[in-house]
Amino acid sequence: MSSELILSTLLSPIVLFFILGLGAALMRSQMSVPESFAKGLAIYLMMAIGLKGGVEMSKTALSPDIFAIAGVALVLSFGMPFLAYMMLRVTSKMSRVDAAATAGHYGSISIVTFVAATQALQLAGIVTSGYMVAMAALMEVPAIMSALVLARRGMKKEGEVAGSEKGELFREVFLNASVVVLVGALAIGWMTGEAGMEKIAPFFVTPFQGVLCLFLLDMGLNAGRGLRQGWRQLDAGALSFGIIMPLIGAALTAPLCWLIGMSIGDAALLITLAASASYIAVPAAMRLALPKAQPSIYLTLSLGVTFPFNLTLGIPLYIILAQWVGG
Amino acid sequence: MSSELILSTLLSPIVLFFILGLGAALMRSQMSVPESFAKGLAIYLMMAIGLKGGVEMSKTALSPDIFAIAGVALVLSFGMPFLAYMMLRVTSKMSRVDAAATAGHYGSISIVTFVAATQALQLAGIVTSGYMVAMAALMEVPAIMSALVLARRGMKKEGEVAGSEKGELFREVFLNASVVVLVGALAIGWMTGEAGMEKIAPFFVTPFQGVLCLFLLDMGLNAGRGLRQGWRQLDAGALSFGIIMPLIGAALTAPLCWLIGMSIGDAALLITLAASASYIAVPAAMRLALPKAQPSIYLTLSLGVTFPFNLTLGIPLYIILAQWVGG
Amino acid sequence: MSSELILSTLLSPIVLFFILGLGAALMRSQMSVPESFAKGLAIYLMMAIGLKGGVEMSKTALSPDIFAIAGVALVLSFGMPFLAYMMLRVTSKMSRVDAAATAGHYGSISIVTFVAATQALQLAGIVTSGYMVAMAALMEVPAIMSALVLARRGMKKEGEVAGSEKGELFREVFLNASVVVLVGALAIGWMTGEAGMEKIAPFFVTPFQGVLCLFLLDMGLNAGRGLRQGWRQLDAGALSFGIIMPLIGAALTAPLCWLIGMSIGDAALLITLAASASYIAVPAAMRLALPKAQPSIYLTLSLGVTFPFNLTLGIPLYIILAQWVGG
Amino acid sequence: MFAKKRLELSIEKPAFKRACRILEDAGVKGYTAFSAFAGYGGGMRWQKGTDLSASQDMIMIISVMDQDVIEKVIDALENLIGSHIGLLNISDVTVLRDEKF
Amino acid sequence: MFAKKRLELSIEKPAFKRACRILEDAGVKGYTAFSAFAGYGGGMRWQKGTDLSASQDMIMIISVMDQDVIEKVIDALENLIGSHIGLLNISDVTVLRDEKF
Amino acid sequence: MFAKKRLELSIEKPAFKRACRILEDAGVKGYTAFSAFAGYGGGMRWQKGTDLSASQDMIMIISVMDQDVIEKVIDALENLIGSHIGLLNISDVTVLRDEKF
Ligand SMILES: Nc1ncnc2c1ncn2[C@@H]1O[C@H](COP(=O)(O)O)[C@@H](O)[C@H]1O
Ligand SMILES: Nc1ncnc2c1ncn2[C@@H]1O[C@H](COP(=O)(O)O)[C@@H](O)[C@H]1O
Ligand SMILES: Nc1ncnc2c1ncn2[C@@H]1O[C@H](COP(=O)(O)O)[C@@H](O)[C@H]1O
Ligand code: NA
Ligand code: NA
Ligand code: NA
Repeated sequence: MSSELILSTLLSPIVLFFILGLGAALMRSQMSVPESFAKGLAIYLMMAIGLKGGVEMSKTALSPDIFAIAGVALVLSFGMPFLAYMMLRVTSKMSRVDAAATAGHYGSISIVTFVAATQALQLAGIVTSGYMVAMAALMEVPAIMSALVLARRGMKKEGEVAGSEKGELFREVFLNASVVVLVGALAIGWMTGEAGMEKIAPFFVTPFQGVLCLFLLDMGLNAGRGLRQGWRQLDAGALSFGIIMPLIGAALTAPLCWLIGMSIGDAALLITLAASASYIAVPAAMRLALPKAQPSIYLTLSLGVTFPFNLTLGIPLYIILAQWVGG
Repeated sequence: MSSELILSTLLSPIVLFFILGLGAALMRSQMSVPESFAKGLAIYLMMAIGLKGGVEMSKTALSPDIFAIAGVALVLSFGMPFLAYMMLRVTSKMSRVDAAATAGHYGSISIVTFVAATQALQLAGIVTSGYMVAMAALMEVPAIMSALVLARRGMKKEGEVAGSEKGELFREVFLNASVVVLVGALAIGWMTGEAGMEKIAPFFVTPFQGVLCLFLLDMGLNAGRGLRQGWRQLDAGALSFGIIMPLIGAALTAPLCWLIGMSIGDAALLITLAASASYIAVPAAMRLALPKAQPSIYLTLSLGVTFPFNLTLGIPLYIILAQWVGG
Repeated sequence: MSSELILSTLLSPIVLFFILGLGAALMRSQMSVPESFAKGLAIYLMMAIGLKGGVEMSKTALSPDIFAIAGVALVLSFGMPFLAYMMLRVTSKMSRVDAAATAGHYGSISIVTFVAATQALQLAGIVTSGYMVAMAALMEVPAIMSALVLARRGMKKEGEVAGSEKGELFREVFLNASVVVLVGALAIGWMTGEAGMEKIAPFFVTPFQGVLCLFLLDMGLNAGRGLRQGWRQLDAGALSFGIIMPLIGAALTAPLCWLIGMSIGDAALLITLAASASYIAVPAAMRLALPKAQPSIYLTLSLGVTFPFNLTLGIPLYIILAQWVGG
Repeated sequence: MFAKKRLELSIEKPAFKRACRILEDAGVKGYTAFSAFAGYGGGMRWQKGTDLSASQDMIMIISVMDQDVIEKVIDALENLIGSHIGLLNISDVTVLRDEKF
Repeated sequence: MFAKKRLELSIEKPAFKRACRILEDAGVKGYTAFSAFAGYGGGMRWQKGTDLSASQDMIMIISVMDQDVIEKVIDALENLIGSHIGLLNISDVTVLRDEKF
Repeated sequence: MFAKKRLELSIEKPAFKRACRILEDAGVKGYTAFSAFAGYGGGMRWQKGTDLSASQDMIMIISVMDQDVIEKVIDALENLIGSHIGLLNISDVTVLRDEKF
């Protein structure tokens, strides 16, 4: 059953298109999906995820469980960066600020990985809850704060960078596109419910998986290019971190899921969130807050190593793990 | 019933996404929908509207009514700028050329407002005619001419701007994207009829409302940014004009609808067209024809003030008005 | 029956939108579909075509026929440039290198013309095989090699252009976007089969024809602009080549189809492929390999003359031809 | 190496074609145009994409030419940027191939 | 014709707004910004669109100003490009309308 | 402030990578590339997006470097723009940080 799960994930069209893009980039094809088109698709995907989650939340009353899960999600996002930082400082030669910035990425999440997990679960006939989208949104930001704490710990306070303004980091972190669209669409889905959704489902629900194929083709190209350009920057310790850290995140999360009695589907999603690493929201925030950290390091790791790992092997593993701990 | 109508309009997903965008921009979020993606969606929307109108026109023979409505539409587009100009000169400190350019925007129309009204009517179960799309196309251009008359009245004729060419204004005005696509799609819809439409309906009809949500998120961002950047340019007189002028346009149009015996749905659409203001075709023409007029004034008013007003409160009001005068 | 076929092709929405774009560009309208949006749609179309072909191939075992067809396709792509080169040298004043580069375009193919032919056949109720997509992919590249042979024949070998790199031409030719996406999607469609397709059909199958309308509007704009800017570069011999060469290609292919006993639908597609000319993959390769050839010549011919001809009159002719030779 | 003048003209998009005609009519051999994505002037910021009519977008045209051509071009350009939003600057450059400019 | 200074500042996109504030605070009358699509520095190539966070994109700001303004602006910019990825160069240009710069 | 040379190379997109290799091989420390959206040359206008193969697009590469590097780079570039559509100009600029160029 588990090898079947791995195979069906690996042979799903979205993963195959990702692999196509990855391969093309590694073979140095010049092909590309135009940036603005891909960014438009990304906004579509976040709207669709948010709406779907919101509509499902509107169908059932909020249970106390949800707060327990939210608590675990927050703890994970805040806490994992500290663990990741220690690992990086021990196993690689990364500087303090690079390690802190990288650690922040692993506390936060990748929404595409989350979506891919949802699809794999659906394929396997395992149900999930709409409010897990809210957990995803909840886990985006806290890790950024932990990264700042880590980077500034024990340093003498530097002067402000010229031209910086009060509130700019706050806006970058809390009002970035993925937070605004995800939380906004969640709220709109919740407010309008099934009735409002009906009319827009032909755009946001039915073609969703197909759009995902196109988007993942682009993600494959990006991941492949990131890897080709950046892997020289990374030593063996850093590279292996990109695969070990998700596994550690998963291993930490699984018992917590069991503790608070999560369903298999929701546990799989929370484990996936913990195991995934950000490559959009956190890098942008890090450039503002920790400009001395090198983007080529943390981007290569999260987009070039961790994302492909999770998408192909990680997700089926996390589902299997969830089948052990979930009820 | 009328408060229900207002509420159902305000709580429709398209309006909620607009408000999300507006709020994000006003809170200075950096998020954006890529320009070229939004422009692609705009072309899609105009094709879809034109096709739908054309197909519906192909189903019934053209009645003499249609010419009466076209006559009213032309009179409104030509005439309203004169009224708007007088209002602006009296109530605000705008210069002659700024007032003329702004007035031109209010004689012309906003196709997105038109579409939003169509959706609201559909929600309320009120039927509309396909040829109203032709009326929208018809009202785009005449107001531009009125604006030129107003701006040049009583001025000594200036020399030509260097590099200008005969016919460039004509092309800008009559061959701009919205005229070409709207009129072209209308004609194609009319020619191919129901049969031709069938095959392309899964792209142009079913997902239409969903696309509109995404587009209005972007419109909200634009309107919010326009308002944030431009409101300082406007005095109280100008700002209130942005809300009063649509109401005057509606008040003028309603009795005309009654006079020529329009149906409720068609009257609501014509009133909406009269009340709406252009923010794409007319600004572009004004930069060519009246370069001394300040774009920050007319764009802030039409996109930042009038469009949000119409989308949220205006449309339900115009429908209620149409219920009084329509038959 | 044949005049019916011509009429139904000419009056299909995709051709009408092409004509709309063509007309707008010839009348010097400034309207445009944003480049990155159109490029995104092009990737979508190639994915959709590839997937569809792949799924259909997965349904039936590969027959020996397929290899015969592939053989003919390769011979055509390799051979036609030699014929085209001779024609150009005799009937026009083109230089040797310009003639060679242009000839290469006519040995290769236009995937949009191929798709339009598929649609016309579907409309006429004629079935086609999924593996014809593979033939399209197969015919893209060989003609490029023939063009190089032609251009370099009898010339003393020039030195390398500074900065050129081993393998760059190979990558440009074999890993360009259309080869990667078409072949990749074909393989994915083949692997995942009907079952995998089901979930993504609402994106890749149902809205396909509608997307094609939007894409062809853009193609019309491009063809019109290409023609307006470039026709002065071309003498009468060159211009007529743009219409005569496709007819010769068709006339050559038809008996070969009969020889190997192709079905009507497949013969029509192979004839169309032979008659069509590249305007994406080949120009890009020519700029690298034969930079002295003038792009304004070959692009104006293939995009401005041959593509519009094929789309409107050519395709119905090729179908009629196929009805004679196909079985 | 040959001494030439480099003209950098920023002009609002709606007047772009007018600027092109002026340059071409004056006999400029070539120019290249870029699309700005944001800017500031007259105390106001603008950003591409916010204005759906694109009428606030700025285009920058770069053209390298001979001293005598620039003299021909400059009066018409002064008229243009007197009416339209725009500004220009001129600098000295050297080029490889005299005949191309 | 008036002699001015042309500042060309390349700055990573996340710090773009900071650069704008510096210029505006120093009293620069205007600037125009362009988005680069590829580049090379520190032995590494980058290309727009590859990095989904756009945090490696570079923006080039061009601003023409008086000598005394550039002196005011330069210290803050030096601080900025000390922290952020960026570089600048200054050249001499002539302009038509003194009051616009 | 240090005196440097600013190279501005316009090159057709298909040859862009070739130009990059030339610059990198000559030891240039960095460059930034921009995508033009329209242009004119040889009596013909072009506009981005019209040509689906993007083979008529022009790219402008800006690179600031030392006098001795520019001398190394210029011959290979002359060969490149002898074969491909392209042109270049060089101007004098001053920079803040000598070591970055
Ligand atoms: N003097 C010039 N100044 C700036 N750009 C030019 C100039 N001449 C040519 N170009 C650019 O180079 C391209 C090719 O020009 P050409 O080599 O003359 O065909 C043109 O389309 C322009 O984008
Ligand atoms: N000194 C300057 N340097 C560079 N660009 C400028 C300058 N002044 C104005 N601009 C550009 O020209 C536009 C219009 O400026 P203005 O004419 O001052 O309203 C601005 O939005 C900028 O994009
Ligand atoms: N000498 C240079 N000339 C032009 N652009 C440069 C130069 N050096 C660096 N850049 C740009 O600045 C970015 C960062 O360079 P660096 O600070 O060297 O990592 C590069 O990716 C280029 O886009
Ligand atoms: Na995580
Ligand atoms: Na109006
Ligand atoms: Na062919």
